[in-house]
Amino acid sequence: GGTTEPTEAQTALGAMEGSVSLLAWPGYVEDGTNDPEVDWVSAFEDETGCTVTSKTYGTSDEAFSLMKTGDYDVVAASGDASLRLVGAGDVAPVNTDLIPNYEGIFDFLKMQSWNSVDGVSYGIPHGYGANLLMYNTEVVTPAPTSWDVVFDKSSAYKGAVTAYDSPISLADAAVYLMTHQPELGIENPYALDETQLAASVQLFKDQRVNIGEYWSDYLKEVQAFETGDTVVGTTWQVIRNSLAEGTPAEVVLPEEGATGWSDTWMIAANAKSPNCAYAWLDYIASPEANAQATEYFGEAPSNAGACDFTVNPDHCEIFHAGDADYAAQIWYWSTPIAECLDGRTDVKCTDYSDWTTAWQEIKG
Amino acid sequence: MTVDASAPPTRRAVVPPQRGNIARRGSVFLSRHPRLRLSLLLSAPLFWLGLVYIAALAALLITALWTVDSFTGQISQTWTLDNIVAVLTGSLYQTVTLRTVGVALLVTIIDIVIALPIAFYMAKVASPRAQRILVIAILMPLWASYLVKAYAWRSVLSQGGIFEWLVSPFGGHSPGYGLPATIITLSYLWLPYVILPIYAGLERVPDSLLEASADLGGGTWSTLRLVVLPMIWPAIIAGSIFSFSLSLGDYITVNIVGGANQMLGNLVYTNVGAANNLPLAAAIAFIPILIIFAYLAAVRRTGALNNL
Amino acid sequence: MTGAQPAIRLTGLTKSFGSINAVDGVDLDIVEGEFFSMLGPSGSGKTTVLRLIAGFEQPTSGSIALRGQDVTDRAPFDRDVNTVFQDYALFPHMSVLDNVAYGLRVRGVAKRARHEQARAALDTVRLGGFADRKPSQLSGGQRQRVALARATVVQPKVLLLDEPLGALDLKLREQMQVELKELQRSLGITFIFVTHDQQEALTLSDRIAVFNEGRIEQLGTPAEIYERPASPFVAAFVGTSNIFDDNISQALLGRSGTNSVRPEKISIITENLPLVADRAATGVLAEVIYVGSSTQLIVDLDAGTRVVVLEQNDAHRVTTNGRGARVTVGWNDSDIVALTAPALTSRP
Amino acid sequence: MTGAQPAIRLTGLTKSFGSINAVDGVDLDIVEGEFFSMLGPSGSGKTTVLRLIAGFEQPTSGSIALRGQDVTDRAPFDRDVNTVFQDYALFPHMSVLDNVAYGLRVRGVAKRARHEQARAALDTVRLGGFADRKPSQLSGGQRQRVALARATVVQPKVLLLDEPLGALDLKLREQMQVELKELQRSLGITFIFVTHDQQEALTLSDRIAVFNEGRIEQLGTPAEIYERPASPFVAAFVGTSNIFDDNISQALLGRSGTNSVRPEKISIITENLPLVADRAATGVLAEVIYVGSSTQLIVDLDAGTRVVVLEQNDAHRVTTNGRGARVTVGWNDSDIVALTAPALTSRP
Amino acid sequence: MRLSRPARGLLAAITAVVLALIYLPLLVVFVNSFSTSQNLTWPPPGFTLEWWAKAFQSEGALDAVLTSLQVALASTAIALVLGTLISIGLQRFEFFGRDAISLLVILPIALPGIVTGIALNNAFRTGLGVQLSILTLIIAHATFCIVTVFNNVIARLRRLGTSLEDASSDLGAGIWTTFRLVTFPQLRSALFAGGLLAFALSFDEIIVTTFTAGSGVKTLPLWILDNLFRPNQAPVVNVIAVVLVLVSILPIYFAQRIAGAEKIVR
Ligand SMILES: Nc1ncnc2c1ncn2[C@@H]1O[C@H](COP(=O)(O)OP(=O)(O)OP(=O)(O)O)[C@@H](O)[C@H]1O
Ligand SMILES: Nc1ncnc2c1ncn2[C@@H]1O[C@H](COP(=O)(O)OP(=O)(O)OP(=O)(O)O)[C@@H](O)[C@H]1O
Ligand SMILES: [Mg+2]
Ligand SMILES: [Mg+2]
Repeated sequence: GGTTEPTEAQTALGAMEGSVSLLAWPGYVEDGTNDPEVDWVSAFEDETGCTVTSKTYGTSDEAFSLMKTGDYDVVAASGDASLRLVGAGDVAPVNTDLIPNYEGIFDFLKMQSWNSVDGVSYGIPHGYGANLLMYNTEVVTPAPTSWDVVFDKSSAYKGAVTAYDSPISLADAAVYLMTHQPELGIENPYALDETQLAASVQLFKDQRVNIGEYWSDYLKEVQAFETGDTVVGTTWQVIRNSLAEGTPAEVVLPEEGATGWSDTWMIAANAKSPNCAYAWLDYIASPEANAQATEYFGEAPSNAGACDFTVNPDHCEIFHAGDADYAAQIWYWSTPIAECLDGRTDVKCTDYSDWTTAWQEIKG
Repeated sequence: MTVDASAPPTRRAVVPPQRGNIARRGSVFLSRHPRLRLSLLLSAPLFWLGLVYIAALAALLITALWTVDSFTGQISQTWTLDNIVAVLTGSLYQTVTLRTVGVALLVTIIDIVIALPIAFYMAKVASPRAQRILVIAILMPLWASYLVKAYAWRSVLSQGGIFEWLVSPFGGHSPGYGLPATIITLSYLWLPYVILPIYAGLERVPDSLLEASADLGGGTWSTLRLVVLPMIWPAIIAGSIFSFSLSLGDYITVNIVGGANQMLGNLVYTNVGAANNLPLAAAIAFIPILIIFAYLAAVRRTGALNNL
Repeated sequence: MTGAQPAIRLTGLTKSFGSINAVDGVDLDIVEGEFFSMLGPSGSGKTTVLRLIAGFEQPTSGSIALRGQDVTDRAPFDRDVNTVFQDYALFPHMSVLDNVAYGLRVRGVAKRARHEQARAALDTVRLGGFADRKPSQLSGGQRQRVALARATVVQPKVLLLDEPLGALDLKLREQMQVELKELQRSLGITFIFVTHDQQEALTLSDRIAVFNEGRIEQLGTPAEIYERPASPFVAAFVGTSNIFDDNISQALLGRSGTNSVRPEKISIITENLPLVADRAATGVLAEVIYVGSSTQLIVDLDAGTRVVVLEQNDAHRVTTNGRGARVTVGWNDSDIVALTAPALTSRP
Repeated sequence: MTGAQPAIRLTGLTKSFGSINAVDGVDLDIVEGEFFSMLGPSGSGKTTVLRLIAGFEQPTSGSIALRGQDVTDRAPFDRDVNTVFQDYALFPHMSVLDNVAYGLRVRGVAKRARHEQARAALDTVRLGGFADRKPSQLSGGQRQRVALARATVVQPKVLLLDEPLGALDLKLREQMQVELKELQRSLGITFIFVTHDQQEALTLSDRIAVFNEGRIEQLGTPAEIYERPASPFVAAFVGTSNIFDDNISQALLGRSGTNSVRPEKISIITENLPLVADRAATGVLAEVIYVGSSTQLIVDLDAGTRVVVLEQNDAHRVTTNGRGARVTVGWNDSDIVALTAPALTSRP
Repeated sequence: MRLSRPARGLLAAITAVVLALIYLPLLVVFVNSFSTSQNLTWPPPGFTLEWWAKAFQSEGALDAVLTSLQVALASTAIALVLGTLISIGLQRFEFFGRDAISLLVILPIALPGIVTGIALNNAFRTGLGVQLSILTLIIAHATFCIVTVFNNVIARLRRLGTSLEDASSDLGAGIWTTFRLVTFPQLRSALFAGGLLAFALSFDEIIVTTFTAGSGVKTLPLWILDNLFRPNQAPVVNVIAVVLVLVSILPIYFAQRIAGAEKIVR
């Protein structure tokens, strides 16, 4: 743990400590041990002399509780964890001046609500993507353009609908409700008052009877789409790309828009190796490393220069990297907190623990 | 005994007297103080189990009486019964508890029903050689990782998977992902843990009792019902402790093949992992602890606890 | 002991375990109502014969008939014989009463009726007060009687007993022998009794079959077996025997072949008690062993062999001299038993 | 059998298990070099006394001295006695040789030396060729001898034997009795032998202690115990006895109190063999039991009691009439043993 | 028991069918390890040795196997010592509270792993304030492994009785010598069997491991969990599983050999 007092950002770099410990999504920190061809860590180690140990996590929530152990210097956090980490005082502000590669990052990713607080940067954007809608082209016809296939019209695919297994998914419903029930007045899917949340919950409860399974790891969803156990539901671009050739599935960014994530490399408030941590943040933001990591994981890179280094020359295009319009349709994951993110002051918004309880009850 | 005449009645060789080294003096001392011997034996393990385990459990239960700050994730040590009350009254917890206990019971019953004939065949019918091979065959799958096996079942039970392929000629369907799949997979995972104690229990039933029953006119079923079953009951209970408690706490299998369902383990896991609400998780953990204690208390009399 | 059909007829009964012929072509008729014993050393096949009759084993060849009916292929629960096992094989999880009532229970007798019959059976073995105990709470002799009650309550035609007294201590064994004999008389059923204790077999049986290596070596009444053993094996196995080979026989008895004389048929001839004996021999008293009711005297005869003499310590016993004394022993020709036909002296 | 100090002295030895007094105030001196037997029914405390002497149990009260040295508080491995266990307790994972050499090994005797001594010990029990076998590859009698060799190789002053022959079959037991006795003679050490077989005790022992309910009921030589039993218990337990209570004694023997006459001391008086007897009684022959070397006759006397008569089937035996015949039995006054002091007739 | 031929046949058939069912998923795993599909889909679209090649080059897998071996060996060793001590204490002595202790031993396996996991996690981190590491993991595993050793050893001790130990001390051996030369050799196969089961439990344990392993500690199940979520790794996991099953034949076979040999001796 740490204190809730904001710590000061570092102003200058010191000597490398010789090691750094990272916490990240699977596929963000690859050192060749799993596949000798996939390795961007060794280069960093050679360059800086910082030995990397890493641990992966499966959900943002796991990342949040792991950071509480104080074992990690650096974390790659999605928006639904980052603010909580800041709030809990587990991470420190990041002085972007100490990170030369910060310059190359797409502007629309900088100083956003999920990576900064009160104008203070808490990290470096890594990669981003949208939570898309995937459907089986043979079963789901005509090709959907709206989220209604998984909500109001989901009964047509009873038992073959899927959704991402996390409380943050409630934002998907909120995005849908922004269009379909404007009277609720949802401005930001992460700032829901009790009525708004109740409406989202109801949407999911109605959907629950048609759900085949929820997914939390992408292997599960890949399998389910390949076998046909699941025909429609939320997904990531990378899942679509992993499907076996010939699998009749397509993804779409529905007209209502979508939620998404933009991950941020953050530094622990009481990091044991802050200098190696800064070195890592700079390294992973470099066009080469950023390209390797985001391509391997399957998301858009954050560094504009990365598109020149991807193995697949079309990678940036496939993942809509740098497409500001596309990015504008995405509501990046943010942690819901009691103080409404949309600026309302007349009501109290529901916070993440409310969402968690609601999600458990939806699953039942 | 024709004693060797060449051996003189004065003894053959000199047997040295007992040696008086430290080990020996220790032995002498200890042999006079059985209580000390007992405390030497038990202090290390009791220290371990008491300090590591019981203290940890107690601490966990105390945690259930605290709360957590939802935004910072800090536990604040103010005493409250909120979590306990929430768990006791929340309909979510009741539903999930019922579902979990139901799954665990079904898994246990299925495993016992499957294990009985196999264990019987192994212990009482198969030749010693076949017996040995069968034990190996039962033990080997234990070494394929739990996760790998669970994913394998996911594949088997998927649409167009092997299961469907096997049963469709008979008009059957794969149950798909859901509680039935969970029950099948859990039964599969814990089956060896149930077969082994029952097999050991059957081995301890002397053949002469089975013969005595047949001799008195008991047919196969009478013998099984009246003699074999009551005698291996403790072994069955022992096996059931494995399948029941392992199922009760599982959250991974249900995630993989359970479709949209969740069990008690998921609630605990979500609350500790996702919601970072250890006090609530601890309160939920009370449920399986109570169930297991009740179960252990119920079966203690059968002597099953000596048969695990 | 009438009836055209024997209670049990074994015909060419053979049982092999791998290369071992545990039972080797046994032909045997057991008469209805008799107390029949099988006597023999360990491993001679007695238990196997019993298990074949009970149906726990299938014969390799040969057949088994109960009262004229071939039962060779029937399951144990389909045969009208019951067994008292050497280790009793009482069901440990049932009370004594339930153990005894078991045979009735599996025959579908109602609870009340079967408990009544079981209690009656327990009374006959004098265990009326032990109905509610578990077998583990009984002593060896009591267990033995429960096993008897359990086997007899279903009124079998034939009762098989495999060394039922083997695990009991001597005193108890003697007492149970009497009880067994009385039970058999009162029930009037056929007992087939396996033992390796010749004393027990002699005491209890109407007829005895002496087994050796899977075959019947001799079949007869106790007196026939004891007094007229048909082979050196029987003579040595049943009781103590002085066995004389051809040479010694010729010298001592004036007969050829192997012959034997029982120790109790030999007497020490003293001046005080000049018993009439057909033959006499002199020797040195090597050992005097006090056995309570009698004394065993071991005499090294001058003829170069050692004989055992048994003298009862009865009212008229005259104390014999101690070890080392010269003695004369005597016996009658009628007590000499020829164990083999005289060897043919084919040498010139 | 000399020496001022007894090999073993038990003083007020008591051992309780919960409320059971397994051993109840036993005082006993065992002389150096004697073959001493403890005889008694199951549960009479024989094994417990042995285990107390060996040190496996601690007495509740009383003391144990070996050659004058108090060893009550010593651990088993600190006492100069060795035990041959009823189940032999051979170490199954060691070869026969290693079993025998074990006692030397734990005393630190070098491998070569201890193997040599162990081989010598095996030779004395005629198992020289079996050194490399595992105990499981031996027969019961062979195991018994290994246990003997193992216990004797460390040259104990006293050897404790707890029913060492109990698990052997009759024929083998008789043979091992002879061997045991010879071993004891040749080693010249004290044997304390536990058995419930009175025949065995009578045959082997220099002295016998008869146990009953944790106490010594009688202590004496075999002949004393058998011929002069001190109590009805001893009379009944050691051999078969005809025991007459006060009433019958007065009528039949003209004595008061409880008295007994051994069956072999009673004879059937026929016209053919009119033996001289001090007293005679008439009765009906109820049962004739053939026991091979002798015949047991059970006679229901007109006086209202039943007596057992043992007649040796010797050369001079005259066949007695069958069951139901009227017979006269006779005995000498000198063969009557008073088991209790005559009851005081305090009634007016 | 002499069963009728049809009854034997039926039993044999049931056994065969269940064995087939037991091996069906393993067959799937085996086949998938040669499948060109990366996602364990059935039927496999094609054959490849790529995953086997990758598996044997995968340092991560090798490290994980080594870590698991380390953890399993260490916790088995601890469990062997503690389990033996408890069983001797409980079997060879009479004292008040024996039942409570035997219940205490069973508890870590009887309570669901997640309870044990969060309890220990909480105790280590907040109670004792130590960082999770391979040591905390070993402690946790040893705790629930004790019971398998305990059960095997106490059953053996019960069957063994005290007569061999009596004989040994009668022949002059002190307490330690008796244990070393007589008791321990008699316990060996029970220790082996209990240890094998403990090893297997620890080697495949994931739930407790999740909560008690330190950040740098990756046991095989954790590695597998990670790699199931990583692109292109799922089939490699299958290869590892197949290899483990095959390798496991050896210890099981030896355990059987020892047990079988002892059965004959007894
Ligand atoms: N199931 C079996 N498998 C192999 N051999 C056997 C089996 N049962 C008996 N035998 C062998 O058959 C022979 C006869 O055994 P059986 O048990 O009938 O002898 P027994 O006369 O009853 O001896 P005991 O007096 O020791 O009980 C022995 O050599 C024995 O080893
Ligand atoms: N460890 C024990 N705990 C409780 N009671 C015991 C124990 N050992 C012996 N006893 C009791 O002490 C009494 C004497 O037992 P002991 O074994 O000495 O008899 P025994 O004369 O050797 O009998 P047996 O001929 O049956 O061996 C019996 O009543 C027995 O039940
Ligand atoms: Mg037999
Ligand atoms: Mg005894």
